[in-house]
Amino acid sequence: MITVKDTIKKLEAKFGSRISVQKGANEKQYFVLLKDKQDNREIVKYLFKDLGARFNIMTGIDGRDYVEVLYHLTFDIPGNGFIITVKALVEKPLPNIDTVSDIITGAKWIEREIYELFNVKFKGHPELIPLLRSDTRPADYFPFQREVKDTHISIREKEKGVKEK
Amino acid sequence: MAKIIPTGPFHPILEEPEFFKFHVEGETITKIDMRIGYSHRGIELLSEEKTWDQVPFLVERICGICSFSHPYAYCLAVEALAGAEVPERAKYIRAIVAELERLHSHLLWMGLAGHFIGYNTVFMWVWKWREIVLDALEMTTGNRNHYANVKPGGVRRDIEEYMIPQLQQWLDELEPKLDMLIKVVMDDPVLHARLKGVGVLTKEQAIDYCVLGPTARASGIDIDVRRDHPFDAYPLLDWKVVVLEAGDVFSKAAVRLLENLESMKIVRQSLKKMKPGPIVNEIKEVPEGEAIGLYEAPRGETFHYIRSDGSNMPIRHKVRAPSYMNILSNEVSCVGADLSDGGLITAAHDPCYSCTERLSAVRDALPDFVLDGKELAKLSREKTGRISKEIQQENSKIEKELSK
Amino acid sequence: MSLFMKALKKSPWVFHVNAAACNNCDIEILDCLTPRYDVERFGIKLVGSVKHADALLVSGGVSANILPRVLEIYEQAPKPILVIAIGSCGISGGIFRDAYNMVGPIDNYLPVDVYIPGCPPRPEALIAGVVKALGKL
Amino acid sequence: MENVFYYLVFPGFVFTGIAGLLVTWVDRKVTARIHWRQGPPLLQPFWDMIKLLGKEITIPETARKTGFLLAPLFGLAAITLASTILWMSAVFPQKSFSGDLIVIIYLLTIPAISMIYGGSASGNPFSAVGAAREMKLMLAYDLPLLIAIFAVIWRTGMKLSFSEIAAFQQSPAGGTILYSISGVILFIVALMCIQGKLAFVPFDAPEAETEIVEGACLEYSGAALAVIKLTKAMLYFTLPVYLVILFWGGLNFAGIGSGVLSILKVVAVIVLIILIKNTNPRLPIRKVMRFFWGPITILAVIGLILSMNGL
Repeated sequence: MITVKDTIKKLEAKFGSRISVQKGANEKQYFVLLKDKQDNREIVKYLFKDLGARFNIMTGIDGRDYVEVLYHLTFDIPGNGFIITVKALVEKPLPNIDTVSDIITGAKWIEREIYELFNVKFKGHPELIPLLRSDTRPADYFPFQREVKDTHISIREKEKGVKEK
Repeated sequence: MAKIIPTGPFHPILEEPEFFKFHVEGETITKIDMRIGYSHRGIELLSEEKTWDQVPFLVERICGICSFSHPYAYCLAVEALAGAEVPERAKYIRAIVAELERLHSHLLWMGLAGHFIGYNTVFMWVWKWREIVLDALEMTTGNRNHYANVKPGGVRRDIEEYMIPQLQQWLDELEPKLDMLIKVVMDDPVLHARLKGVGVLTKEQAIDYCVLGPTARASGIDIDVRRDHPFDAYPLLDWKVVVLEAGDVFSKAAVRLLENLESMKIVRQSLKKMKPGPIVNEIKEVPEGEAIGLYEAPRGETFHYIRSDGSNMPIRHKVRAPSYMNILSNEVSCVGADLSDGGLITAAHDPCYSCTERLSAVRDALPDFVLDGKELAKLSREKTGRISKEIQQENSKIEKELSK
Repeated sequence: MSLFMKALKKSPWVFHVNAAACNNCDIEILDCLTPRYDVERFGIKLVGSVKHADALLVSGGVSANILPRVLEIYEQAPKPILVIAIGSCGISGGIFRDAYNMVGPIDNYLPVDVYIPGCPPRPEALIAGVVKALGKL
Repeated sequence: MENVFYYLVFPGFVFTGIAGLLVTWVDRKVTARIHWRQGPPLLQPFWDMIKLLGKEITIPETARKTGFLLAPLFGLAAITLASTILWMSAVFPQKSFSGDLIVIIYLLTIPAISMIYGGSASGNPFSAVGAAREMKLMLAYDLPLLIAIFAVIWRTGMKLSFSEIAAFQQSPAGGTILYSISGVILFIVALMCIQGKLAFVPFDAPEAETEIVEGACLEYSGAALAVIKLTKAMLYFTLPVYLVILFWGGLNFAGIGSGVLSILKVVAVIVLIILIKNTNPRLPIRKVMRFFWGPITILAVIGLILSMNGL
């Protein structure tokens, strides 16, 4: 019976200083911040393959000068399942990070979506092409990026540009 | 054949824009490319301009068939972040409306699947019974779907005393029909021959593709958010999770059929256990931080991630519908099947965009020919026709031997 | 011509276009077919080709990449054709109004005869809407 | 002048049209009833026709205009002629000429040919597929149908006119074709071919409404579509009569009793067609051809051989 406590202990034992663990909203949600984004493959592989977590999804959040990439992994234990989220910070000018789609095939589509909306390049992804591909959007328009999102009005202008085309 | 560009001709099967390309050698499918995103509306950006209380209205309109699951998962996330405790009665009301919606969604899929295999009468009958569930939902929440019933901290509308006997009477009316439906599907030789062993998703593949809900439970993975990550009323009720091993289209249908009975059980128990009391305790303010909400939608686990900076609006809201993971599993379950089953397998896990509007089969030598979603439906109906003839012949042979 | 108009009122053939809707209006249109509402009683029939249609049921606030196709459909339809906007998305773009790739409700582009409110509109409302549209002829 | 009346009013256009539309109404009502639905009102097919006549006819620019518009008219003319000759032989036996059976066989294939020509003339890829399938279907059911008809001619002593065939079957010496083993086999073969000729459900690949979107008549609208639907309705009425005359002792309206009996026979054949229509799924065009050339043709040959040596 895997519980939250000993999973966290195992993580700290294996990665020690390279990660810092924070408790999330309640007992069942923990966030693991990666000091260096290169370790993302190793920790995701350890959680998914060795500890038997189920890969839930990845989330992209656009910060001022970095893009946060979150890997959500769930442990389905009847009665007290819990979620571990691994956070990797990808610096902005040219956001790129290693792909995990060869470890978890299910991650193929979400990595393509994050690439399309946040312009984060996943090195080693088999076919990194935009997933939603609405054909009227110009290639360099990333709606979820902070510069675009900050001023809501700017979205309408950019959108008008798209409509006239 | 020339390229066919249908742009939304109506089809009794719910048509949403989704595009599959099967690479075919002769009749067997070797590879599949999928393209989604035709009805991408950029919901996550919209929810960053809404306050905590307005987001459920937006999030429930992501999809018409699971319009209670998304707001429910969102509210669980907000309640986790705010540390709010939901009153007892609200928990039971949420369970009732959630399970009624599961019934309504599974019956909808049953009808469409019946049409897809060629039994039009099944389509009409099952949708006729589904109206009973919609009446129940309309009485308790005011609308047939898009119930706007759940809010962070509780429920918007109470279930009055006079409603309960009427609800129980409707459920008793529906129960024999569900049993009949299960009997029809479970021992109809044509369906067995037609659906058994088709589009198999083995347990390892299911784990690797992280499929969810009935699609996973049909391949032997025993996961169910209501039991694994207990919330609200589910730990207080007794019901069991239906798990089958075969992973083919037949067990995907069977899992849904048996789940209907479990949902009926949950609704009945909740109606009995409900005690009068408050139905909401308002959440004054949401502290800074991030939280995750999970709920078991009819098609699998919905995932909501919210991050707030203490203001009255979320600064990031990530939504992942269950079909996002299930549709990807087509890559594996379709390979090796023959073309007339292609449409059936893609529709088997009841994707939220449950349609194969346009499907083109690419033959290496011949120019690719485009099969409309309807043509696919026809192919699968013919196969049913053929199989039912073979079975009739076998039966007649057996009768001849018996009569000798 | 009044006989033709009377005939048009008696047998309106309907064609459905899903312009990036949330598939709930499509479910309600399907519900009209089922035994409880059964639109065939009024002669309303759902046809598969726009050439046979008398009324276009457009559901959903139009998204950027489906707009050209909806306009092409409208040109192909034999006149007189009615355009019926379904649901609050059809009327005003609904809750997805200012999403970044929605280009506004259908009446920016097509002359709409009847708006059927509701999210989703009830099957009875759909039938009443089609009947009211016929009255406008 | 009198013939004009016969062709245009009594057994011809008006009579068959109305009867055809009524038969389609019965068909839609019965299917609806099976689905627990109420089904359309009685005058529905008539309102559909009138409405379609008023609608605008759109011609796609990829279509060959004249062919596209004239094709349905050929079909309508052929079916009117066929039904008039058929009914004339029943109502006024002395009017029917020897060899009218051959004329009818040709006339009844023209509606299918007009659909094929119209479909391919419209230039729409869907209709091209529909037209191709209609052609394959025609090839499929023609062979067994001809064998069955030849068997009937053989049984009645090489007579080539409807009235003589009917007279032979009604006379005590002959006895109706159906009441013999070979007769039953031939009747089943002919019924399947009729189902194919009408392109109804088991064999409705060419015009499958949920398949290739209405098949060949996709691009038609307005009056042209009305003509097509009317031709289909008239076929739906004429073919059962054709079957009854050939296999079931013909129609004689001499007395009231026999008149009612023959009407009932026609209704029985229609009910049979509706039943077949509602109880099995669709077959793809390849399977349809294999089905017709395989079992149905063999059955027809067996029926022929049996009827040859007098069974």
